[in-house]
Amino acid sequence: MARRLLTSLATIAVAMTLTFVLIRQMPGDIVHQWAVQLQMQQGISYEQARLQAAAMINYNPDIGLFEQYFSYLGGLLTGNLGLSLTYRIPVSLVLVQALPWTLLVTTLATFLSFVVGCGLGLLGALRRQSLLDPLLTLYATLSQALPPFLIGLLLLLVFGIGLEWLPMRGNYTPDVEPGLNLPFLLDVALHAVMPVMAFALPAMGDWALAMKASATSVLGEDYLHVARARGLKPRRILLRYLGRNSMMPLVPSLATALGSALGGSMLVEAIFGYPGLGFFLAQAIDRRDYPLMQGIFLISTMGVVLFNLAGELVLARLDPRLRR
Amino acid sequence: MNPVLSLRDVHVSFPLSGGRVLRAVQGVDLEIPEGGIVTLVGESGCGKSTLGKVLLGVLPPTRGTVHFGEVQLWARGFRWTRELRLQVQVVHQDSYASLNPVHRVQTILGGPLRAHGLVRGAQEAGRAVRELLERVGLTPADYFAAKHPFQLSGGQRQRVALARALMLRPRLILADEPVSGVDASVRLSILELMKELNREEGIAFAYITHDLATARFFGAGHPMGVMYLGRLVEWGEVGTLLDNPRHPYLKALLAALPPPDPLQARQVGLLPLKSLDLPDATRPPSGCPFHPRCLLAEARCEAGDPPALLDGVACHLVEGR
Amino acid sequence: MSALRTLVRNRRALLGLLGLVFFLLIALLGPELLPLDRMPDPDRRFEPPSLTHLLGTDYAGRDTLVQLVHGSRDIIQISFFTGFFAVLLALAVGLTAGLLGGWIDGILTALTDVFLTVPQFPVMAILAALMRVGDPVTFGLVLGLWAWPGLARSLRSQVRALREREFIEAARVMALSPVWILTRELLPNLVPLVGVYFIRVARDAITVSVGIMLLGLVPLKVENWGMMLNMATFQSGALYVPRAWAYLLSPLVAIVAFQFCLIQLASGIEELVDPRLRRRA
Amino acid sequence: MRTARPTLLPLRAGLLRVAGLAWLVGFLLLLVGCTSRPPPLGVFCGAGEWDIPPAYHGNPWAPGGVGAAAPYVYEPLFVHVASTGQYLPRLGTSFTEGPDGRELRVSLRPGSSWHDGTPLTSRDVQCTFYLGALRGMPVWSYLDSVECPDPATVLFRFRRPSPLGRVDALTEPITSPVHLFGQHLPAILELGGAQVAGGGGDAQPLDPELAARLRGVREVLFRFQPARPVGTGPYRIGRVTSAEMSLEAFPQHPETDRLAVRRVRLLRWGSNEVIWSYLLAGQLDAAAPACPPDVASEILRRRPTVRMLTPSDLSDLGVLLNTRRPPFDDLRVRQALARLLDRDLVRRVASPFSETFGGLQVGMGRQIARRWLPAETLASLEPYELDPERASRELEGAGFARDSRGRWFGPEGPVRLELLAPEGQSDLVLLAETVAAQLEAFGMETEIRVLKRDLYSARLSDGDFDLAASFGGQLGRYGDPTLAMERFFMPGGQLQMASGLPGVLDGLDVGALSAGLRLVRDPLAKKETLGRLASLAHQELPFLACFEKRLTLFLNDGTRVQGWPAEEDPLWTALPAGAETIYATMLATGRVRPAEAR
Repeated sequence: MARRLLTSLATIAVAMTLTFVLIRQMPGDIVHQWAVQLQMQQGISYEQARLQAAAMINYNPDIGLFEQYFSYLGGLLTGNLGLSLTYRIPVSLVLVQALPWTLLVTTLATFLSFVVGCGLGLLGALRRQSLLDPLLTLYATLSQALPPFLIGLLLLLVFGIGLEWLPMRGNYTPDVEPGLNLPFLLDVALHAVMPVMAFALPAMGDWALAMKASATSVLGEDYLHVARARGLKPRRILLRYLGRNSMMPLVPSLATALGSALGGSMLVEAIFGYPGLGFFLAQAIDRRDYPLMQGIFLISTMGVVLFNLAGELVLARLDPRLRR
Repeated sequence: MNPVLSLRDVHVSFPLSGGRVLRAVQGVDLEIPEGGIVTLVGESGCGKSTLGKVLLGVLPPTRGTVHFGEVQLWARGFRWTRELRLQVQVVHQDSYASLNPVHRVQTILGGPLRAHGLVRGAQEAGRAVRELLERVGLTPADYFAAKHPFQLSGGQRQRVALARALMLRPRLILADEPVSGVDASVRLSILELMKELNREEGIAFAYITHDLATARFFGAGHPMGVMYLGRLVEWGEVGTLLDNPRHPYLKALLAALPPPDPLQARQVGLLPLKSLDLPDATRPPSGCPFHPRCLLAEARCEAGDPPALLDGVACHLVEGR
Repeated sequence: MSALRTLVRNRRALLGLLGLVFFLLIALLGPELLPLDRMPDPDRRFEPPSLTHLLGTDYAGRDTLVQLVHGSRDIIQISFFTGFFAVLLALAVGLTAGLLGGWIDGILTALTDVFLTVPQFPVMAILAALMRVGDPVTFGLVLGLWAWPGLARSLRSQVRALREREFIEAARVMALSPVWILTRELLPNLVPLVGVYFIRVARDAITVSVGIMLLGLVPLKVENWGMMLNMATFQSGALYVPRAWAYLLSPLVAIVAFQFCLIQLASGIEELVDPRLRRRA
Repeated sequence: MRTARPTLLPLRAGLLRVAGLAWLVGFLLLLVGCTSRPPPLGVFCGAGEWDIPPAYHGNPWAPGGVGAAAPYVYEPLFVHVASTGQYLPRLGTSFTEGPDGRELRVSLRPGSSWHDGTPLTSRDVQCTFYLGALRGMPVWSYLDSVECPDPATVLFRFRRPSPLGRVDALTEPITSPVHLFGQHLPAILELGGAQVAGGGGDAQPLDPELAARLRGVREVLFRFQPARPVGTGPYRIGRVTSAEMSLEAFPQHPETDRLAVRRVRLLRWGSNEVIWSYLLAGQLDAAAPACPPDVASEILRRRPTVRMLTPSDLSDLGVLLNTRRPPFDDLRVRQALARLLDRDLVRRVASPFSETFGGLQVGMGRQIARRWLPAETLASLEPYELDPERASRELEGAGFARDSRGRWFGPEGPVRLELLAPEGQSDLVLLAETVAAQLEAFGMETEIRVLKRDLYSARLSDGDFDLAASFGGQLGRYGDPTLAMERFFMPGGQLQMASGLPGVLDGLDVGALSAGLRLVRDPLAKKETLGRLASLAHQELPFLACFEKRLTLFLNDGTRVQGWPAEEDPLWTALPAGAETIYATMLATGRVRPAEAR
C-alpha cells in the first residue's frame, strides 16, 4: 500500500511538471493579452498598451522557466500555490471557493446517474425479453454519442428558455442570504439541476449497461438459486443478493468516475456560468493566468489519483483475493 | 539403455515477496529411458508441474543438473540449439489455453512445420497436417483442419495438441495431466493413443497426473514416482507401487479411491489424513514434510532432516529403518 | 474472410458495419454527385426541408444536405487518423512494456498513468493554442496524442497474461523464433482488443473534435459537422430559431448516427470476442 | 461441497432504498414544484462582465476592476454625446475652458457624497486622475496636472491641448475617494502624473529604480481590495455571485428623488448567445449584443414588450489585408479584391441591420465622411464598385492567371489565402465566412481560422495572415475620425501594425501626420489633414470595409421598467462609449421608471 501511495505521488509530480511546461509554452503571454484588450478599448498604440498592461498586472514576464518552476516547487512545499496573476489573490483562495461547487455538481450527478442507472440496468437484466432492454441499449448508445455540453445546451433551451422553469445560469441568486437557510438551499438546488442533469443524463446510460451486464452474470450464479431454494422473498433476493452483488463490481469505477468528473467540467460549467473549477480554468486559460491554471490542474490531477486509489481500496475490500 | 533425460538432485525455488522462498522442487533424481514411460503422481501443488517445466527445459533448476542425452542443460556456456529444443515436446492440461484461439488447426500444425522448413508451400503443409490428424485419430482430417480450437471438444483439442507435440519427431513428450480436463468417456482413448505412439514411434513419455487410475492404465510396467511437497517420496513400478504402497501418503491416496464396487463406494469417505490441506510450501514442516497429516507420525518424524529416498521409499517408519 | 462472416452473423455488428459502409459510400461518392456551392443566398436562409433542399438551408441560404455530405469526408478521416495514431502509440508503449518488463515496464506504466491522470480536455485546449493544424492527418495526430493510454494499459496486461499462456510455451519448445511468436502467436490475439479500442477512439474523436473546433485549432469549414453545430449554436443562433430546426438537427443526427454505428460495431465485436457472452448468444 | 457465500457490502439495503427514493423525490419536487420567478416590477435588468467571487473586489484599479457595476456605482464629471458635442452634467455641473485650451475648470455638484457617507471634494477627483497615472491612463498624454483651487472646483492644466484630451478628462469616472486611496498619492504627485503614466510621446522613459519603486506602489495599491466599490453613483452594490450582481439605490445621492428605479440586477454577459437566451427568456431590459436577424425576430416575436433599435456604432467591419506578403503586397491585387467582393452580400449574411458601406474606402461611413472630410476630396476619389470582370482584368495585369478549373495562379503558384476571424464575435465570423465563400467561388482557395481573441490579435500584430475579419475605422467615444486615421496610419496603430502599411506614402509621412492629428485644434486644418489621410486610405486599401456597423439594441419597455427614448434620441449616439453608461444616465435622470402594473 505504501508503494502504491508512493507511485501515486510520483504520478502527480510528473503530471504537474508536464502541465507546468505545457502551460508556459502557450503563445501569447499575459501582458500581451491585456495589452491587446487595452488597445481595443482605448485605441492607443501597441507599445503604449503593453506598458500600461505591464503596469496593470505588475508582472515581470522575463523570469526563466526553470527559475519559475523551482520557485513554484518551493511554494508548494510550504503549501503556497502562488498568487493568481489576474485576480491578485492567492490561488488557494480561488480553489477553496470553486471546489465545493464543482464537488456539489459532480458528486450529485455521479451518484444520481449511478443510482438511476443501476436501477434501470437491474430492470433490464431481469426483463431481458421485454421492450426495456433494447430501449436501454439504444438510450445508452445515444447518450454516449451526445457529449454533456450539447445536452447542457439542449436543457438550457428547453427548461431555461422554453419553459422558463429553471434559472439559466449561476449558482444562486444574490437575493438570498447565503447560509444554512431553506430559501438559500432551495435556490442552490434549483440552480444545480441543469448542470447536474447535463452530466448525469449521459452517464446514466453507461451505468445502466454496466449494471445490466453485471446483473446478468450474477443471475447465473449458484447462490441465487440457493437463495431462491431457501424460499426467500423475491424482493429480498432482488435487493440483497442480486442488486448488491451486481452493483459491487461497479463501485471501483464509481470512484474513478468521480475523479474524472473533476477534470471534465470545463465546457458544461462554462455554459451554465457555474463557478466551479472548470469555469475558473477556462478563465485562467483565456487570461494566461499560469498560477491559477497550475493550481487547478494540480487539484484535479490529485482528485483523479485519490479517487482511483479509493477505488482500488474499495475493490481490495470487496475482493478477498486481492487483499493479500 | 541410455536415458533421454536425467535429473540429478534438482531443486527449484522461487523467491517471493517479503524474503520468503517457495521451494517447489527439492532434491529430485530422475531418469527417463529412451522410449520409456515415467509417471509422476501427486496432489495439486506438490511441485509436479514445476518439475514438468524443468523436464521441458523452459525452467532452469536452481540447483542440480539436467542432462539431455549427453548434453548438460544450463551448464556454463550452454546454448539451446534447435535440435535440442525439439527433442522434448509437451501436451498441456488445459487444452483450451494450449492452442492459440485465433488460429485454425491447419495453421496451428502447419505453421511450425513450415517455420522449420519441414514442408514447403501450402499444399504440402495441408497434406502433412492431414496425415498428422489422421495419425491422432481426427477423421475426416479436412473437417478438423478447418476448425478453430473453440469449435472442438476437449478430447479433440488434446488430440490436436498431441499431433503438434509429435509432428517435430521428439524423443520425449511431456504429458502434463493431458486427460484431466477431458470427459471421462474419451480419456481412455487418448491414453490409448499415447501408448500407441510410445509403442510404434518409440517416443518416451513423461506422464504427470494426480489420477492414480489413469497412472495405472498408462504407466503399467514402467516406473512411477510419487511426489509430496516437492520431493519424491516413493519410486517403483506402477503396478507394484499401487498394489503394495509402502509410504503412508500413497496408502492414504489409494484408500481414497472408490473401489470398483459401487455398493461399497459409500463407505469410503475422504482421504484418511489428519488434515485435508496441503501445508504451506513456503513454510514446510520440520522433519518429514508429511508428518502433520500422517496418521502414523511419531516423534522422530517431526525432528531432524526429512527422510531420504532409500530403496524406493522416503519414510522413517518403513520397516528396515 | 471467415472473421467477416462471423462478424456479419452478429446482429449488432452487422448493423454497425452496414451503417459504416453507408457513411463511407456517402463520403466517397456523395461529393461527386452533389457539388458544394458555398455562395450565400441570404434570402433563402433557414428554410425548412423541401424538395429542392431535402434538409433545408443554413444561415446563408445554402443547402444543408450538401454540406452534410461533404463534411462526412472530414469526420471519417479525422476519426480514422485519431484511432490510427492512438493505436500506433498504444501498441508501441503497451507491447514494449508487456514484453520487456522490468524497469522499462515500470517507466512506461508510470507514463501511461500520468497521461490517464491529467484531465484530457483542458490539455487539449492548451495544445490547441500550441499547434497549428491544417489537415485531418495532423488533427488526428493531435487528438491521438492523448487517446492512447487506455489501450496501452490493457495491451500491457493482456500481453503479460498471454505470455503465460500454454500455447506460447508450446511455441517456445517448438523452437519458434521470438519474431514468429510475436507476430504469429501474440499479435493475432490482440487484434480484437485493438479493433474495439480503435473504434472507441474514433468515436471519441468526433466529440472531442467538435470541442476543439470551438477552440479555433482547426480551419473553419462550413461543411464540417462539428463546425455546423458550432455555427448553429454560437454564430448564427439557429438554436434559438424554431424555423431552423433542420439545420440544427442535421449535423446532430449525423454525428449521433455515425457514432451509433461505430458503437454497434465495437460492441458487436466485443460480443464475438468475449467467450462468456458468446456462449450465451 | 461448500456453498459460495455472497460477499456483502457493509450497507443496509433499507438505507440504500431510502436514500435512492429521497433522491428521486427531491429532484422531482425541484423540477415540478419550484420554477424560477422573474424579478418584480421596477427592477432594471442589465448585463455585463465582472470577476466572480472570490476574486471580486471594490478596487477599480486592481486587475479585474469592479466590472459591469462601474457605470452604476461611479459617475463621470459629464456624459459626452458625440453627435451633438453636448456634455450632460453628472458629478460636474459646468466647465470653463481657457482661451488656448491649456486650462479646464470644472465645478462639482454640491451635496455629492461617497457611499460611505464622506462628502465628495475636488481632492477625490485629483486622486482619481493621479492613481490613473499609475495605470497609464491615456489622458496623461495631454495633461500636465490636476489641481484643487477649492473643494468644489477642479482645475485641469494641459501640456498639449487637444479636443480629445478634453473629452478624456471630462468623461473619466471618478472612482477614488482620497480617504481610501490617498496614501498612494504623495509618491505620484512628487513625480508628476505624466512621468508616472510613462506614455504620451515626449515623456522621458523612467529610470529603473523609479520603475521598481512604482511597481512597489502598484503592488500595494492592487493588494487593497475592499469587499465592495465605494462610489458616488446612484446605486450601491448589494451582493455579487458568478451569474448575477444586485445593486440598490444609494439614498444619500443628491438626485435620489429623481431615481425612480430603485434596484438594478446585472446578469453575466458570457458571450453573445448567452445574451440572446436571456433576451428570449425576457430577462433583460436593455442589451446590445450582435444579433442575427432570425434571432432578433424570434426575440421580438416571443417578447411583445421588447423593441429593437439599430443605432450606429460609428465603426465599420470588413477585411484587413496584409500588405507585407503576396498576393496583397501588390496594390493592384488589393484593388481587384475591392471590385470582386460583393460587400453588400457580406452585410446581408453577417449583419443585415447594418448599413451598406459605399465604394469610398476612407475609413469612415458616408455621413461621417461628409461631415469631417473636404467635399473636393470625396469628389476626386473613384469609388470601388462591384465589377468582377474588371477585377479579373486587373489581376491578369498584375501577372496572375487562371487555369482550366478557374483557379487563380500568381507568380508564386496557386493563390492560397488564410483568413482569420476572432472567436466569439459572431458578425466577424460570418463576415469571414461569406468573404471566403466568394473568394472560393472566384477561384482563390481560402482557409478560415477562427481564433481565440488573443491569438487572433497576436497573429495580426505579427503580420502572420493574408486576410483578417476585423473592425476598420472606429470613432469610439470621441465621435472623431482621428482615432480611425490613427488605427490606419500611426506606427503601432492596430491596423497599421497588422497590415504593415509603410509610414511614408506618396512622399507623405502619414505616420507623423496621423500621430499629430490629436493635437490639431483648428477645424479647417484638421479637415485638410483628414482629407489627405482618408484619400490615401482609399487608394492604398489596407482595409476593405464591408458595412457600417449598426448595433442591435433591445429594450424591454413595459415589463419591469419603461420610458426608453426613441431611436432618434441623440443620447443613443453615445452608445459606442459604452451602452451601460447611457442606461445608467437614463436611470439616474429618471427617464426610465418602473413599469405600470398591468
